[in-house]
Amino acid sequence: MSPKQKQRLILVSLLVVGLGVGIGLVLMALNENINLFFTPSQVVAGEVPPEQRFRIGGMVTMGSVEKLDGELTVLFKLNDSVKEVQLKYAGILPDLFREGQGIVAEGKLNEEGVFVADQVLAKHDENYMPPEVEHALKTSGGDYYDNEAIE
Amino acid sequence: MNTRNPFIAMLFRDLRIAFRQRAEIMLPVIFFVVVVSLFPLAISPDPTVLKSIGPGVIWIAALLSILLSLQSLFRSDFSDGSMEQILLSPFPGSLLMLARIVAQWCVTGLPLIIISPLLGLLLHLDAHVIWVLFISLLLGVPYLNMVGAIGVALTIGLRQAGALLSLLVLPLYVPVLIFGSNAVISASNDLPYNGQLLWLAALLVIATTLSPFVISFALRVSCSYR
Amino acid sequence: MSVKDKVWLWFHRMASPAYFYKLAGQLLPWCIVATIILMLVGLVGGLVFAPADYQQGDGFRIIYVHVPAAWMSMFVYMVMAVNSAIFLIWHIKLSDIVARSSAIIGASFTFLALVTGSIWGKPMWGTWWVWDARLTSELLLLFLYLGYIGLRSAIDDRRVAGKAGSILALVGAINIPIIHYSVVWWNTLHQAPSVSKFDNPSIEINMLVPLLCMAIAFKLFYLCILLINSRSELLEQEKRSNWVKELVTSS
Amino acid sequence: MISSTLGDNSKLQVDNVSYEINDKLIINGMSFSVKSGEMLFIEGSNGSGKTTLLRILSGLMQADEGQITWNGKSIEEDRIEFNQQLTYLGHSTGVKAELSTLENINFFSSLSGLPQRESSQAAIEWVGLQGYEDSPGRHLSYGQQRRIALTRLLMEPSQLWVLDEPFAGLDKKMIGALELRFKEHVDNGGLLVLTSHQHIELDQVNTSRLQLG
Repeated sequence: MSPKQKQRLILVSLLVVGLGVGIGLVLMALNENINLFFTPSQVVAGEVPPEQRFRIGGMVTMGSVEKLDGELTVLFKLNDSVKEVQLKYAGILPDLFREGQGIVAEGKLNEEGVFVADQVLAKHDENYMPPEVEHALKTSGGDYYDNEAIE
Repeated sequence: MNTRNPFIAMLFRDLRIAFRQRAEIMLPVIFFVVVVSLFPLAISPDPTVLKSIGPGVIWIAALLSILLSLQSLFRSDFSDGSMEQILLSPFPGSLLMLARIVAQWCVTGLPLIIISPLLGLLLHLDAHVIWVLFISLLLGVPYLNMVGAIGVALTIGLRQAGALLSLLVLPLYVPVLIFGSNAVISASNDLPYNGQLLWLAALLVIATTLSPFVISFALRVSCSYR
Repeated sequence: MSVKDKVWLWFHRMASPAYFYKLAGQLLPWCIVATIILMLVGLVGGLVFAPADYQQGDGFRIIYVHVPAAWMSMFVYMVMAVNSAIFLIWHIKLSDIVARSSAIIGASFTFLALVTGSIWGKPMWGTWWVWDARLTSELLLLFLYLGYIGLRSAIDDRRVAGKAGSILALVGAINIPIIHYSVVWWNTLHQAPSVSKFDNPSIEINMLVPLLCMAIAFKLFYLCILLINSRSELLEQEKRSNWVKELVTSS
Repeated sequence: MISSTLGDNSKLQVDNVSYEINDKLIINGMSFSVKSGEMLFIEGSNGSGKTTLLRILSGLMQADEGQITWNGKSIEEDRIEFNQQLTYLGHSTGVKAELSTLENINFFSSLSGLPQRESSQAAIEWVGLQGYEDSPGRHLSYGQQRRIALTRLLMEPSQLWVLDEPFAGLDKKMIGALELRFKEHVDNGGLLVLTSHQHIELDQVNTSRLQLG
């Protein structure tokens, strides 16, 4: 092998190794699930290490929101249409917090398996549809689409 | 040291040159420290505030001081004609440029990484958070050097290179800034940060593999303009 | 003649400036007419016939400009990057012209997407600007475009500007997915996910048709500008060649 | 002084090369060739494109049209082999201000990628820089810096020399030594392309001249 070919071979193999390692690391990073909210199913299955703060994301279960009298504390359930987790939050809920909406809460699980949130994030929904469609959904889907904000 | 290995020869030449202009190589580190110490003055000396903005502040200051140090990369090589000789050597330009950037990292990036725990203390970060900060900078700063060098190679020889360089390079720095500072923030919130660090490592490996080729090609292009 | 040869022949003919100049000249009027028609259909459909949104009322109608502009901003960068690669590998000048003309159009579309996005944001979010993933990536994309334009205009020599710009466009193209991913991820950390229970399409059909019309109209508009720019650039670059001399003397 | 043969069948061929700067054709369809044992002397007034032509020949710049081949292969295509055989000296010396004479010379030699013909010390003596071995480049005059660059002509065993104004900033004695070295190089089968404002004449050297501008 001439020195030139040898040089080229070394360069190409370095390139291949570098890209291989890089892609491997990307795959590992994607596996780490840094989207960082656990679903209620994962929480129920005990995938979250105990005593650790984490984020939980899901839909607020219809009719599950109850306010404790005289306090700011709110109890509600979060589901991913498979499993449900009870949440407890003391504080002012965001305006866009609605039953049936997706939210993310940050906090810890307590001993009884209730998630005590210290932060709740909500987002407007991204569906664009005309009022008639919305009405149709409302009537057919029963109480799924209750747009009243929780006061 | 006299060696026949061009990579080592290039690395030692640049390190030697850098250590003979000590004042110049200290500037980015001093800039780093000064910028970070301005934030408590401008925002608040309250430890809880500093704790929450600390990771971002240190990362932005690191990014800016690397950007500052890039201004002198390749400039003297370009003006004294040694760049022509480097481009006309029978060795792959990518290898020589890698040596050039490793040297640059040793004199600008490394001191900054080493001093960062101290700044973490100044901003009241906890010990384990400082550790994550250190690792994130160790993985992220070489990336800033690598990708920054592409921008330098493209703008070298232009009159208004400085401002243009920032415009070219800063959008490319965004992912590292996000993952780097977020790893530290996650650590300070007791959240997992492995994913972010893995991303930093991945970006570093890919940049180290590809950018030497881009840099040497870009320098060839820039040098053909006189 | 094999298929491969035919493709190569076509490639070479397209790359021949004289042939391209003629073809572009014939194509241009059709393009302009089609752009105008589609844009009118899209606008009328979107502003008059499409129903109002259930949450946002008539305010949502800005999507007929915003969404196509945002799509274009990415599409044009892709075109620019592909042409930059072609220019670097095969040294086809036409590709460089396409890349260069694309930059300004792409930057304008990106700017338009940002402005309309922020106008839309005012009624929706109550502020002119939110650090929403889409707006933030769009902003970074604008910076990438501006860097490309800045670099090209800072270099006097056309050949060097072409090569340096192409390198930058490709580096940017590699980085765009990473930038986009990191911004989206960063954003989801700060906002709730949009978890939808319903499998209904998130956009109604008579809202969608005008939107698609507008998207195609924007693409054709881009093509028109590209054709006009390429024609004039070609004349400038090839001014010493015979076909340009013939063109000038015959007219 | 050692004199090894460099081979006698190499050829640098320039075919129909054109280059324009700011819409002005500086080099217009130029063709010529240089073979082993030949010297090409490029003459021309300021701005006639001498430097541009040399930079194109060395591969630093790409011609707009035409091509340059080294032993039948395009220099773009086989750059490593071509660069091994090339010594290019431009206007700028490539001498680093922070490095000493010896360090500069050693760096050039590790960059050339071929075994040294002569020791660094012999090269320093040849250009008359004894006593300046450890002086940093910034303490040296322009002429002395040029001499450092010229040591490469003694140390690198390359075949093709492309020299832009090699006599600039040198005294008579050094010019004489350089002319001697040129003759030796060409006699050994080397190729030499150079520009100069001064008119030089080498005895018994196969010289062709190219007038630019």
